[in-house]
Amino acid sequence: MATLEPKMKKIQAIIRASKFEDVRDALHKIGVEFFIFYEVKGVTFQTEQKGSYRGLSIYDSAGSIPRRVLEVVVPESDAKEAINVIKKSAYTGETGDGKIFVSSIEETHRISLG
Amino acid sequence: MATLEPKMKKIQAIIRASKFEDVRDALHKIGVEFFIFYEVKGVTFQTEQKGSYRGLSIYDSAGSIPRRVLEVVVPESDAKEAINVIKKSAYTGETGDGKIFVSSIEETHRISLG
Amino acid sequence: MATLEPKMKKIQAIIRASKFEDVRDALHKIGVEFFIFYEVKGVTFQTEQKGSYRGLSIYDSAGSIPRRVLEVVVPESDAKEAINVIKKSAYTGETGDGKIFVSSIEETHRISLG
Amino acid sequence: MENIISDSVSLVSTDSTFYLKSVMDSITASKAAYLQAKTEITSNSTSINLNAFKLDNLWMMIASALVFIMHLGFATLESGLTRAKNTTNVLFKNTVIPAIGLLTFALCGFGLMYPGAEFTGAFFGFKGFGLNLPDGGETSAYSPSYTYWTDFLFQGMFAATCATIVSGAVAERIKLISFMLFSMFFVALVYPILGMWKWGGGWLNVIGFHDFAGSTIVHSIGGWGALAGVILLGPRLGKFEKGRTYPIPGHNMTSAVIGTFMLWLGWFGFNGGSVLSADAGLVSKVLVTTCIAASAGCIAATFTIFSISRNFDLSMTLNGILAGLVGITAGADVTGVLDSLIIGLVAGIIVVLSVITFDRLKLDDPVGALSVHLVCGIWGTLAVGLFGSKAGLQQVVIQLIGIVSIGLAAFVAAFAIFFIIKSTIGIRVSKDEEIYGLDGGEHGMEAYPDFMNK
Amino acid sequence: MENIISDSVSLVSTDSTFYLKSVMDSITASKAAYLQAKTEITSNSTSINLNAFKLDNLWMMIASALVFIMHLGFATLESGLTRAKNTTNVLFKNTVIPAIGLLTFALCGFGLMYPGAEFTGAFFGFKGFGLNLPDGGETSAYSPSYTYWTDFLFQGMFAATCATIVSGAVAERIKLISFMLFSMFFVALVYPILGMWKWGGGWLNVIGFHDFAGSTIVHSIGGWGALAGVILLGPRLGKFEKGRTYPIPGHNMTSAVIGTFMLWLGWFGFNGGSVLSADAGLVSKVLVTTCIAASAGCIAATFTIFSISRNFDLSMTLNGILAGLVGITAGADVTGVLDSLIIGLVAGIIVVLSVITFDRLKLDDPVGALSVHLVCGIWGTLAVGLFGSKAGLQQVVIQLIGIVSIGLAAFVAAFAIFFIIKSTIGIRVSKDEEIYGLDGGEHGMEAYPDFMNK
Amino acid sequence: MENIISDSVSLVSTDSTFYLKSVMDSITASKAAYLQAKTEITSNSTSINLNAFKLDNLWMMIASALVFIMHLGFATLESGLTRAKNTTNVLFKNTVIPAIGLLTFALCGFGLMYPGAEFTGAFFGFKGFGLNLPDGGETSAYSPSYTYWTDFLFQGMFAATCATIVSGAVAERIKLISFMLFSMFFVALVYPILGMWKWGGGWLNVIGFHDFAGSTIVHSIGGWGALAGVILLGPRLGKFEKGRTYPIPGHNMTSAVIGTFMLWLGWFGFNGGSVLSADAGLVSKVLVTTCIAASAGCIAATFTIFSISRNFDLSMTLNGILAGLVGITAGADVTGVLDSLIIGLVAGIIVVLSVITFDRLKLDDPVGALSVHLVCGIWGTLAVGLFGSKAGLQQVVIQLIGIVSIGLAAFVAAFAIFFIIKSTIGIRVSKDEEIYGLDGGEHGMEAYPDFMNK
Ligand SMILES: Nc1ncnc2c1ncn2[C@@H]1O[C@H](COP(=O)(O)OP(=O)(O)O)[C@@H](O)[C@H]1O
Ligand SMILES: Nc1ncnc2c1ncn2[C@@H]1O[C@H](COP(=O)(O)OP(=O)(O)O)[C@@H](O)[C@H]1O
Ligand SMILES: Nc1ncnc2c1ncn2[C@@H]1O[C@H](COP(=O)(O)OP(=O)(O)O)[C@@H](O)[C@H]1O
Repeated sequence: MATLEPKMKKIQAIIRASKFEDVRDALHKIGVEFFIFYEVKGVTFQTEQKGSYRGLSIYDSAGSIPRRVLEVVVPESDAKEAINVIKKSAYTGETGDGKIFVSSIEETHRISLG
Repeated sequence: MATLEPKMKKIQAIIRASKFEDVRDALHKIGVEFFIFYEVKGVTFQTEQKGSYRGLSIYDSAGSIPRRVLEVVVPESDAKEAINVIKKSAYTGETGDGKIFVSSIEETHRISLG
Repeated sequence: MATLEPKMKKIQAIIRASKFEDVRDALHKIGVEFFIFYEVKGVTFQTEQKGSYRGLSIYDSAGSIPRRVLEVVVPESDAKEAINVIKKSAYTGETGDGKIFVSSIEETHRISLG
Repeated sequence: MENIISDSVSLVSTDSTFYLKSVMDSITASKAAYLQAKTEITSNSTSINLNAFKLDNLWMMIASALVFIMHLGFATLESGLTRAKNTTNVLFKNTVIPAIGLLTFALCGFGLMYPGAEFTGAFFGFKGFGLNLPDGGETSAYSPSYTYWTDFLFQGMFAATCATIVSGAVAERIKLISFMLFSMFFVALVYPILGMWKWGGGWLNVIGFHDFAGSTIVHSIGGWGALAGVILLGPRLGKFEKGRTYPIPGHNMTSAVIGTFMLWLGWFGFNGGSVLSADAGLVSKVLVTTCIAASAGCIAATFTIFSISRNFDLSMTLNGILAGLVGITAGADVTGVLDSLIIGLVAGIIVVLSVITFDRLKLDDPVGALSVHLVCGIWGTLAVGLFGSKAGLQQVVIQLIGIVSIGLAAFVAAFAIFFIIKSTIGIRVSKDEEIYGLDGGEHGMEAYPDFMNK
Repeated sequence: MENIISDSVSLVSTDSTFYLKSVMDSITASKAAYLQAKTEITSNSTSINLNAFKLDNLWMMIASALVFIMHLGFATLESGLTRAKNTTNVLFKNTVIPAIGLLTFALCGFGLMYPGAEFTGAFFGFKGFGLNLPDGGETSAYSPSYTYWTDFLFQGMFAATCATIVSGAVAERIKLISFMLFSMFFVALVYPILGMWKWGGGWLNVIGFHDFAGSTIVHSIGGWGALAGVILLGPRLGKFEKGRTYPIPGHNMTSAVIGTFMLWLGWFGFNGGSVLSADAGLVSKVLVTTCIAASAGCIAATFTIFSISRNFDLSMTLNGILAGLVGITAGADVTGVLDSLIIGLVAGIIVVLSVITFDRLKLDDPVGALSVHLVCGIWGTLAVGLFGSKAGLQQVVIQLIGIVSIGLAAFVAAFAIFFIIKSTIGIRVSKDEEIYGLDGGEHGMEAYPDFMNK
Repeated sequence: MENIISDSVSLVSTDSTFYLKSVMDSITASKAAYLQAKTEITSNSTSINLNAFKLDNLWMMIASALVFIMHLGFATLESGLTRAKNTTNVLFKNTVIPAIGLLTFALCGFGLMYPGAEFTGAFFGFKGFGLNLPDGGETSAYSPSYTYWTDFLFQGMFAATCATIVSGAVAERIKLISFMLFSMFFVALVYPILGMWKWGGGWLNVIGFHDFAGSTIVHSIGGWGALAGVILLGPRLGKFEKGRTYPIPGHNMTSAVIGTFMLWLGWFGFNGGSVLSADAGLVSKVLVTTCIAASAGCIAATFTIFSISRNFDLSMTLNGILAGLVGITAGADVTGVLDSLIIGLVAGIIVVLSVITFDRLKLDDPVGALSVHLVCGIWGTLAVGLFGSKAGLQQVVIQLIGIVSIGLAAFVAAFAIFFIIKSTIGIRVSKDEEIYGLDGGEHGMEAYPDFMNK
């Protein structure tokens, strides 16, 4: 029944999979204990040809790029630091580095506490 | 460090994969440049038999249908249009077309801006 | 165009896949008709070795555990019950049972209503 | 016996009467010895012939096993080049075809294809239903190089191959039961009746048509059947849309490669076994021309598609190998190494251009079966008139007669069967079933239920 | 030599004395010629016998290779019909089994199974440990059709097959080390001791029990072992729950099809090699009955399951092929084509009903090994008494004696081994390991680490 | 003829003159009979020799087919042990290599490797370009056991194998076109020139170097080529980082197992065929030592890696099988069963330690090709001096000479070719291409487009 008291923020970061380990380690350093991640596709609308099959160009699936999404829920007070840390560790400077979205979480429950 | 000024909305649309390309193109037309998508299962509780294996009916996994989730974050002012466009392009009229959920995003950051 | 009137809450529950069917059935019992789920990895920072390949320890993917995420959007009035039901049915008491996050949904649309 | 001789010889210095008897004994003994030697020589001869027969028959049985494994090749190649949602369906078809093929070939195909010498030069003959071991059918009396059983097995494996060729071209949209019906008739009637024209001693054989292991008889017949199916079925959803042609990539290149290698391996038996004996020189030469043509087809297709799409398209490389193999099949016995190299190279180029052309013609063939089996089958048959020991204008004409007559007959027959099926029970699955995959619709199961699909 | 004769003959018109000498010379020469011819004839005979020996031995070596590849068949079939999270584990078991099998068969199995003529009619015999080339072991003195080495290799491959049958039925929940221990004892002791009853010249052989290639000796023994394991292990989590039975689909139909074709191919050697020579008539007949039964099993199973579930269930079709193969294995040499057709059809029907029945009995067999190997093994053994040249009531009784005695002994022995293992180190993995997959628990690795699982 | 003799004998009781004639007739008849018998004996002899020739040749052709299928083994093993994003690329390389290998071996390799008797003991010889059937090339005049064609095919399949070994070690980062160029030169020049030293009758053969089927000639040459490539390419991104070594798991264990079994099967032909005849005793003994060593390698590697990592690592078990096979390849003909057991066990231990050592040395070999082919190739070659009928200090020295000389020459040559390619067109793909996979970069396609990747 443990609704945690402090206000919580959900940070959803869409990053390059190749930067994942850096981000993970950076988050760990500032004390984040757990987060989840999953794979998504980002859609872009540049239809450059990315391949061919049996003489026919593959355009469509070329328009999507693989990205990894990290979701971490942190107390409001820690959000800024977490965001900064993600931004720094996921950074390459080239277009395609990704985005971070922050939203409010109203309640959090830890199932194992019953 | 770019916390974008305008209020942002996250639109999460659960749609048929077969309608994906229509939705994508419709969003593109109204100026959406990027969004992410991933695969989920929708659970239904109609246990109609959807297959069999070695003489045993497959009910359970039949109770889940594959759906694609689109997540796009847009300025509040554009949200209505985006929602309408998704609804129209994902529409078949039959049950199972999916849902759209809208929530607030408090901050967004573009990682490549550092 | 059906923006549903009652305030809606999104419940995002990160649970063990092995508890999925219990949670699903429990939700069904209290009247939840649909929800979506997808697979994610939860990152932990205990780098206990979880495997090896050709004599080299696999730490990294060992640091991630597979979890299933359920997302269900319910009217505010039903949220408490749904949360309780999930907590109970996903419970094993051991660490790793997962978390539940609740956030606000501002609008929901049913695509098939046009 | 030797003692008798030496005894008689030791007595030679005695008197003439005795000597007379001694000579007589010698001659008698000699006669007996001779008779025994003769018996031994004859028995040796028999044993030698038996060894030769067993040896040839052994090779033919092994060749049958090799041709058999081609069905695994087709199954994995065709499913590899189609989508994951249809994998169970494609595999299923290729699994039941050898069963249907062997059973119908036993029922009537064998009797139709090899009706016997009295039908020499004919268009049609029939020896009867079922398998009935003739007198001496297990000895060289039946044939110098194989038993009746081996004969059936080898030819039955060939028959099934022919139907399998169709399955790839019509994949991902044909109704399962319709396909099974088609295959049954195709392999029970069309293949053996047309095959008889050449291999059963029919009219094409008499006019000198040369088709060593079946560029026309097996591959083109299968290819014409495939063409009929492709025309009557129409393309897969999403292949030709809004005036553009979209690629539909195969779901599993590992499968496709396994399939191609199994087919190449099988071709050791397909061509090597078509010598119909274990003749050292001919079989080994055939294997060399076969492998050289396959290699040449591989390289030619690889660089042809590269020059077109700037990509090393593995699916085309695999098709190139098969193109070379199909190309050399008609003339593997009469062409030299250089000939086979050229035949393979040309086949490898043709197959790529043909795949692209069929796409232009809006004929949708998911695995390239038309290009590999039909087009390269024709090329290979023609090549017999252009290269090797049979080359010559007259042979070209004869080869063309064979290509056209078999082609016409096979296409018309296949079209008719497909058309009747289409008009009655239908041949195409519903749009929904096609979108969600035939695995769900026809089989109620997934091929890879544990993996997430895109 | 010819010169001597012709010389002597040309001198015939001279005087008698001279003539006498001339005749004597002729006879002497004749004798020498004869002796030389005799030597040549004998040397020819020897060469002929050597050729025959080499030929038979060649076939037996190839048959060994074919039986060997059945292990790949089992590996891919069994892993294809189980879940992705256990794939490494299933593959691993099927990979080490041929190794364990060959090594233990060399250590003691061969000596137990073929103890020699002095144990004719016995229940047990032992020739000794290890492989010891007997005098003349590389010649036809050892056996008219194969060398000592070939004998070991062929029989060793069979032995390993028997253990492999168990692995599928106990998959997805058995502890790896326990399974390896079981396999070792099963293949080192149980299989060869029981196998000796028939193939080692033991008591079952003496009473006239007929089991050509091992419907009982290989498949049923394996099947009984599997049954013991299934009973002692209990079902997989999630199979039988809340009074219902849930399907647990296999993760990879491509794998399963590859496996089935490899097994069918291997059966060319399994049955064909069991003729123990390259006899043209018998081997080719055996291959035909084998393939007809497989085809019939395929078709029968396909339509049996369709009539039950309205789906063309590929996994059942594959089981049907194997059912037909197992069914014909006991009598492939003594049954005709029509017999083999019926045996295969019945096997194909039985296997489907049996799978459903085992599910009803709450005996959880992920791959259908009990139905294919045990039930159809029994059917095939019985069929020898019903069809073909040995059919008759007396034979039925003898076959039943064999089925029951071998069955009892194999089941009790396997049960005992499993029971001892269960009571000591345990046989089942932890619940957690089972849920997350044995690949992680036993091997610390995934079979498909790059793919997303559902 | 018999009549003539019996006639003459029946006339014996008449007068002497007549008798004389009668004896003369008898002798004449006898002579004629003898001549005819002689003809028959000779014709029998010829037939016997022909049978023996056909039989040996048949085995060599089948062995060629078995060696051929090893290329499928390499394709699936290597792609199974690498990542899904590079699967098309790995498969592609292994598909074109047999084609490149056969064509270049036909062009010049065969002429370089078997230049003829006049180059006995030499370092280099050349018979000429292309395939030119010599007089009697299809008969036993060419060789007692195989035709010219079979000879080419068998040796050509071996040649291609050698290049394939390199492909696994350099996988996941080498530029495709660079690899194809390297392979061409390696198989066209390096392998045949060095192979000639032993198998072409060159200097190593003359000094008594023993390498039955190519532990050194095929596997080590391939391994040295791989080593040169690995050094010049550097490790894959992410393998050695921040002072640690990271595992990069192979994407498909099913593939890897299929590959290993195909290789083991192929080894029946690789070693069995290297007897160069169907000699019953020797071939079957070779097959037994081969299979025992493979089994021993399997078990040894399994428990060695288990003792290190506490996991039953399937990839190591598979490498162990291959280690045993490579290890026994040099001495399969001269070692006994126990020797082969030890050789296999040692190979299985070595291969695991070697994989770990190469990782320590920061030499990145994705599939363990260096450990299997190079290290165990050396071990096997050396083992000829330690076990079996050739064991002895002198032989050890000779074996070492062979290992070092071939090793040096192969490494230097491969290094030079790779170096020239690196300095001109480059050998490594871009960092981006490596991260996103060579399938996209080199082939513009995915191997598994329907599945979600992690
Ligand atoms: N408004 C958005 N809503 C949802 N996802 C987005 C949005 N904008 C970008 N993304 C996703 O974030 C990922 C990286 O964004 P991108 O814009 O390419 O990076 P950059 O800002 O460096 O150009 C892409 O996969 C894209 O799909
Ligand atoms: N309340 C909800 N929370 C989360 N997901 C939902 C909810 N309602 C529906 N969905 C998901 O949206 C998808 C389509 O919804 P559905 O209700 O079937 O469409 P329709 O409104 O046309 O009947 C399904 O996959 C379902 O799981
Ligand atoms: N703050 C968080 N933000 C996002 N995901 C989290 C957070 N805390 C835990 N999780 C995820 O929830 C799952 C279960 O949480 P865990 O903390 O292990 O359970 P328990 O509370 O029983 O210890 C894990 O997969 C973890 O990654």
